[in-house]
Amino acid sequence: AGNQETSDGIVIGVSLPTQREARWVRDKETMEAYAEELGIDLRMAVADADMAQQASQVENLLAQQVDVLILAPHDASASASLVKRSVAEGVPVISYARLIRDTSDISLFMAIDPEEVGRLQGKFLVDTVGPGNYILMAGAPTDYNATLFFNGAMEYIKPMVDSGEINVVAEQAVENWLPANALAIVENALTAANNKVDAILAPNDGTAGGAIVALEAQGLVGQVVITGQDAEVAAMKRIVAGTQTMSVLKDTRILGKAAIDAAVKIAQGETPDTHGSTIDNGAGEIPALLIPPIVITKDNLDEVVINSGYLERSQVYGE
Amino acid sequence: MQEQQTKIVLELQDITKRFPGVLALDNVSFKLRAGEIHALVGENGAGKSTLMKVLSGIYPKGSYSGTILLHGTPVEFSDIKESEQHGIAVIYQELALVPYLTVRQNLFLGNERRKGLRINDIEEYKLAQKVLERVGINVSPDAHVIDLGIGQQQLIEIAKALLKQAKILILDEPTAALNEQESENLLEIIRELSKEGVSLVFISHKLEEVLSIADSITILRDGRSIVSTVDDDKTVNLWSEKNIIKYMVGRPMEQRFPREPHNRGDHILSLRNWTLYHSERKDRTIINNLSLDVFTGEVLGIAGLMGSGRTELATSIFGTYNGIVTGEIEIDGHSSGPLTTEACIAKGIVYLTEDRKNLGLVLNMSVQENSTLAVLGRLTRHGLVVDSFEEKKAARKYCEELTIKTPSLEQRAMNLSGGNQQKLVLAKWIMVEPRVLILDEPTRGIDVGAKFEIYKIINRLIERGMAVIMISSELPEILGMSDRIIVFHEGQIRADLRHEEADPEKVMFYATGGIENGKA
Amino acid sequence: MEKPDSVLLLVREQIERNLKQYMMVLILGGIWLIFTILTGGLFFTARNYTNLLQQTAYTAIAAMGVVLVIVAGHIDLSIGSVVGLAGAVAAYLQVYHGMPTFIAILAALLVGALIGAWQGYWISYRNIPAFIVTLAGMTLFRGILIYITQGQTISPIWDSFSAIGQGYLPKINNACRIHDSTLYLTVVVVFLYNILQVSFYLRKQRNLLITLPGALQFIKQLLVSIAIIFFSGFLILYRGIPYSIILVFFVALLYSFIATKTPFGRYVYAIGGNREAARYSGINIRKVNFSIFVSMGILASLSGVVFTARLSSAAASTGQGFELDVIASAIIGGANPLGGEGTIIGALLGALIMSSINNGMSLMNMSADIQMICKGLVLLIAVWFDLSTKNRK
Amino acid sequence: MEKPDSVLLLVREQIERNLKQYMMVLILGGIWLIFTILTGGLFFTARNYTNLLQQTAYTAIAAMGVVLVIVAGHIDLSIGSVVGLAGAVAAYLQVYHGMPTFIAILAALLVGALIGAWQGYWISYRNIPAFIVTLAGMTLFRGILIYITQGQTISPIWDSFSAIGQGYLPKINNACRIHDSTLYLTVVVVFLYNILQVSFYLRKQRNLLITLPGALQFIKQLLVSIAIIFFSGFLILYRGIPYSIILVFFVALLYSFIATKTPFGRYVYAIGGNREAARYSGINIRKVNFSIFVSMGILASLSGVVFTARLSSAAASTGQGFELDVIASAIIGGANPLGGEGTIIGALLGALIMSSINNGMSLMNMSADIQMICKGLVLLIAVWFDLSTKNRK
Ligand SMILES: Nc1ncnc2c1ncn2[C@@H]1O[C@H](COP(=O)(O)OP(=O)(O)OP(=O)(O)O)[C@@H](O)[C@H]1O
Ligand SMILES: Nc1ncnc2c1ncn2[C@@H]1O[C@H](COP(=O)(O)OP(=O)(O)OP(=O)(O)O)[C@@H](O)[C@H]1O
Ligand SMILES: [Mg+2]
Ligand SMILES: [Mg+2]
Repeated sequence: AGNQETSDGIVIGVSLPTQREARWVRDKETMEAYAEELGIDLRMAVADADMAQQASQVENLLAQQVDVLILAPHDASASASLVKRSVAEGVPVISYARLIRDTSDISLFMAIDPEEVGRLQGKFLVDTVGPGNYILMAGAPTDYNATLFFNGAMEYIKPMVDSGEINVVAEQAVENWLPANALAIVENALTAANNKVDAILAPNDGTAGGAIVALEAQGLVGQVVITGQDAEVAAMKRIVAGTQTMSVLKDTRILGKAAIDAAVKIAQGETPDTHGSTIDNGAGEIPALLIPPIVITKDNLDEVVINSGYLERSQVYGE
Repeated sequence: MQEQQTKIVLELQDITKRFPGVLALDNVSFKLRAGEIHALVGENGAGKSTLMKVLSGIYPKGSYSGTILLHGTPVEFSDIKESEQHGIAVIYQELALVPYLTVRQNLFLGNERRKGLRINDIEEYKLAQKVLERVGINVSPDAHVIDLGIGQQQLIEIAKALLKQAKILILDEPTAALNEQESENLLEIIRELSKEGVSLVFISHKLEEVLSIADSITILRDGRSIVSTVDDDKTVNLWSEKNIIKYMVGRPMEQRFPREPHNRGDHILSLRNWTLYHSERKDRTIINNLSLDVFTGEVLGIAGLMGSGRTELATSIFGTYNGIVTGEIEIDGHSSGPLTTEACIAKGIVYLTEDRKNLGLVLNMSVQENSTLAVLGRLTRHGLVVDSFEEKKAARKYCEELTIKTPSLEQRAMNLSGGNQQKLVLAKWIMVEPRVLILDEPTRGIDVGAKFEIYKIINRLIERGMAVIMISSELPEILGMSDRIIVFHEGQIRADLRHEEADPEKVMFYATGGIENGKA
Repeated sequence: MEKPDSVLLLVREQIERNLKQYMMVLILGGIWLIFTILTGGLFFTARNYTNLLQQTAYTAIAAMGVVLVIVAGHIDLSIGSVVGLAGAVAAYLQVYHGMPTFIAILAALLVGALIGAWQGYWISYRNIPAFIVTLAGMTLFRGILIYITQGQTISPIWDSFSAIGQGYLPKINNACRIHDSTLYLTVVVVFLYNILQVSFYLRKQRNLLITLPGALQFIKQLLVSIAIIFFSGFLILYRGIPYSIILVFFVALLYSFIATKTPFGRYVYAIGGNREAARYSGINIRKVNFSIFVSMGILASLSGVVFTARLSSAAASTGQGFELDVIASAIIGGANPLGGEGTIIGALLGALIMSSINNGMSLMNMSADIQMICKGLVLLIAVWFDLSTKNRK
Repeated sequence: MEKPDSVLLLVREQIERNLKQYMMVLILGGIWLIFTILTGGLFFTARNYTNLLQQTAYTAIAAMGVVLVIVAGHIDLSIGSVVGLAGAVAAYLQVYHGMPTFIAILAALLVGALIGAWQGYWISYRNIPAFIVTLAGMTLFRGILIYITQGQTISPIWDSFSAIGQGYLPKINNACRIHDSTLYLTVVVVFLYNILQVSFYLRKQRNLLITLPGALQFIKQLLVSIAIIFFSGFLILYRGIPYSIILVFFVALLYSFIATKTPFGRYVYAIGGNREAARYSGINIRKVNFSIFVSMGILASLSGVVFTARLSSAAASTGQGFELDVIASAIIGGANPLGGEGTIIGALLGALIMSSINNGMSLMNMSADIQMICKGLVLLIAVWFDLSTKNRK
């Protein structure tokens, strides 16, 4: 943790993409609590899943003379110009949670790699189900991160599709990530496949929830393997109940605190220690601090989610 | 006056126009001679406006059958622009002004004065001022049309048509909304135009005007041309109101105003300290401290010039005035502040607006729905469900009583002729069985036969113990029907005359601001 | 009035007046036919038919509310946020405070009514354009929703709650091979329909109003009865009638009744047709406008309840963009965006057309971008087809 | 005409006619004042003022286009999708095909014009309500956009392109401490403004039209000049005038000219104010409506170009929900949602109010949900305040 004396007067700006998803709310809370603990002046701006709005907010943070900017972009590729502007003003940028591409001005990247999350989902399906009938859903077609998740998963699934082992019953993107849309997609896909479905790739817990409703209606729940991510409370309850097969934990508490620590270091002119690990963002190697995402199943849920303190036992199991 | 054999500039041959369920024009022929003033008369719904809309391209080629000959050559118009290019301009019966635009913008709409790409504002200003003066209206070219009374709007329409410098000018009831003086002014303009060689078609229900100005007359009845002086070689001089009416209605009519002596009854409505403030300039009053008493069993006529505030008085009583109203209103001895429209109707005070199209009717609703709109609450079962049978019966009864010409009760109000629309608004209010009926220009655009019917209805209402307040700019009507006449000038009552005392000179004297000898 | 002509005239009028609805039904039939062919029959199976109805239910409910709003010349952009907020309130009360389903739903409806009253107040008593008030509402209520959920999905709700969105009318005799209770319900509905029609017919005759000739009236009733039996036959063969569809049915009856049979309904049309004329007829415009928005709030929250029940959960993004689907349904169903025209049945058909397009394309497993392109085109063409056959001005 | 009264009347009329705009300016001032206090002065610094303008530019451009659409009684829901698509086309051509900035932008504008023509065709020649056509367009063009981008963000664009959204007018003398070129520009603008006013004034007098008394005319020009100098002073002290603001300025001049000085502009108001009257005046309604949508398409794509330049990239989600901001700006600026009323300057002010609210709250680092709640309320109250002081019917 940072030192009370030296962190005095440091202003850290944070720009988050949305508050509609629980994980970002957690990021926000973690960082705010930790900054208060350290006595750091934290300027937090949260956009509403809108890149233009986020661009304005970054400008407004810069206008507040922050020393370091922690930027979790809504659209990582579209954020290079924000980094450029920020660095031009002498404000170093930490690329948080999503890797900002095509700029070498980033001081540090720290994240859970979205493609890695996708890979975990794809690998899980291929390992547990293997050949069979699959319903593949991607996140919002307008959301670049959705593409990254999906591409990650397809690294495992695509070869088996090509070899004919996997039969894709339906492959559709869920508009706006809305569970209701996922529900309709799965309902219709089940109708089309006459219920002969073995696995569903759901891009996150919300859409998984929608898909499971469709499975329930056909009495297929528990028989079809279904993925997710975000470790939402609702999903944890479903995993306990056996209706959802897996989710992916991205423990943002560690990430949030680490980001503040790194920001303080950078503000004081030091270089945060990444143990030499770097990542290529298209413009060169960037120092990187990567936190591995973890697969959650019924078997490891208690250990990974509850014992680690990510969620309270009562939240998942009730009173 | 023109020679008998002047050449025909325009001829309509065998025009037939059909609407769903209505044969509006049935083989109508019509000839217009160069430089003449040609009156086109007929009952409400006879087809006058429709004929002119065929001529001007509102109903484009293909939607009617028959031929239009202009200077002997057949023409077909597919829109108004085309007929305008042939020198035909029309003032439509339904005012066609854009409320949010200014007077100047309306005057030149579709006919802008240009300088390159842009509008030549200065030239438009100058022309606007000139033409406004010519039609005798004192408004700024920058005033918004929405703020003008209906009469002023009519004059703007006329000015707008004058600016087009047409060779053939059609005026569809241009004087319906004007008072005597303005009408006279307009007739003078028409005579001048005719002298300048413009051919004019003049549609009106005011037969005195027709007789005083027309060179020829064509009469329509039920979509057919009955007679035309152009064919029969009769000269207009030999015509009288009586035989026009005979041709129009199909039977002779002896009397214009069926006035009966009434017995004034009790006090029914009084106003005390009634003051209206201007809707935008709150420091200005339109009517100041007015007092008025209305009695059952009398027709109270209100005379005055346009803009004298009569409409404002009526709307303020009825709760639809847009500015602040103060004062006391006393009904049956109960006195209170200004009432809401709902309360007025509940107490039996109703108001027939002068602007049927914008304030009187929901044009896309049916005749039936319009007629029952104000009494719907009473036509219900258990106060909840509209009793469709009762509704239909009531609608039919009043439509028949007022001889509204419509193919069915389901017809949309927008498809009725102007006069029939007016009757429909009247039907709506008579259905309320009011105790005080305020009529604002009730016979505007109504044919003589129907006027007579309306007067009889007024008499019937009076006999049933109601009071009728009749605001009208037609002096003969005021003088002919009222038991008592008050004369308005600039928001004040200048005179209160009994039927016997009143004559046109007196009324005009007070209406123009004259003050009684000795009191001045 | 004339007698011999008038019967023909009446038939003609009846047909013309209802042409809009008939045309919509034809277009819907066309869409169904095309998708049935394209999906090799899959579209027109009992199972998909049931799915389709359930996918339509919540849109249809809100669309029926927005018809009145649009007819009166307003708009409501806050529907999606209200749907989300009301659903979240119900789920919140049940999941975090253990409230029984009935109470939770009542609370949601109350929230809807309050929201409606709030918006209605600004629109009718403060004369602010509905576009602004409901746009502000859209942001405001979404903000409150995010505040309440903190991004978390609220779940799971009780089975009694989910049943509203996912459940079916129970069978009476479980051993029965077909769905008996739905069958009985159908019989009752067909019976009632015919009774009402005949009694109305006789009452018309007694009142000496023009009626259809007996034979035509009979044919009309027969056709409608067959249609009802045919379509509920699908439900009978599958799992019976979903609760949500019963709800839609009741809302449709109630709102058709309000729109066509009550003074209030008439006033709504009058205000949209000519606000000033309505005012000059003594209609209390403010009260009517206020009530319209309260009704909209209640139906939006009811839609939100069905939505939540269907997903067994509520989330911060629920209902995003939903208002456009709802308004589009009403307008496809013939509501005039400038006010004065529109019908409840039209909105219902419009919602069904919208979800048929979505359902059909999703069955064909089109990719999202192609789906969007097709959806845009189909929407346009359907409305064009509808309007062009009626050659309105 | 009467002389002594009429001058007073004219002054009064001038004030009343412009009251709407004056009121908006006051409200804007109020909002700025409040945020300046709440942010401890941060809001009203040269730097934030520059940011604010840049954050407004693309909304303002589209809002000026939509004013004509709304005035004519239509709506355009496809703006957001068109913004996204046009921006993506430009970025695509540059990033994947190396087209120079000028060509790429021209192509984007062409796409906008074609889209406008497509929508205009359906609306004016096929009589389909704009709501439906542009709702279909919203889905359709978003679908095409996703198809083009395949969910990928297209970047990076060249610096010459980004400059449109991020760059400033260059200095002439780099050593100069203040921004010299902006200063000169300001001087030129103030000079031109005064020249034009005086010449118009003299022309009016020559033609014997009523004019303001000389002293008043002088005061008016003085006040406007001071305002221009004051606000560009901010730009001069920071980095000068951004290119995007120069663009906004030109579009505003052009569209104000079109709206108030050309027959076309007058027709737009006439059609929205009374369609029948417009028809009876011989206006070719179809042609006018068609042109309105072509103009909207072009401005939407111009806005898309600025948008893309600002982010140096184009993505599938660009412009989602943007249409509501744009329409709201126009309506806050006094456009009547039912048509007939609205001004270009109003839309500009409306856009500025919207982005001031966003900017101020973001400076205060409010959390997203609280921001949304406040934004909804502020929007409502601002419009209410505006309307209530004008007590329109
Ligand atoms: N658009 C329309 N649709 C259906 N019927 C119409 C339409 N326009 C006019 N009509 C009918 O055509 C007939 C002739 O109407 P028109 O307006 O020409 O009468 P008019 O002679 O001008 O009467 P008025 O003196 O009342 O103005 C009327 O019966 C009217 O109801
Ligand atoms: N909305 C308004 N805004 C400003 N002035 C108005 C408005 N309405 C009416 N006036 C003015 O109020 C005065 C009286 O109006 P109005 O013409 O209705 O009186 P009237 O005596 O009924 O005359 P008419 O013979 O035209 O019926 C006129 O000077 C008119 O211009
Ligand atoms: Mg007529
Ligand atoms: Mg009057």
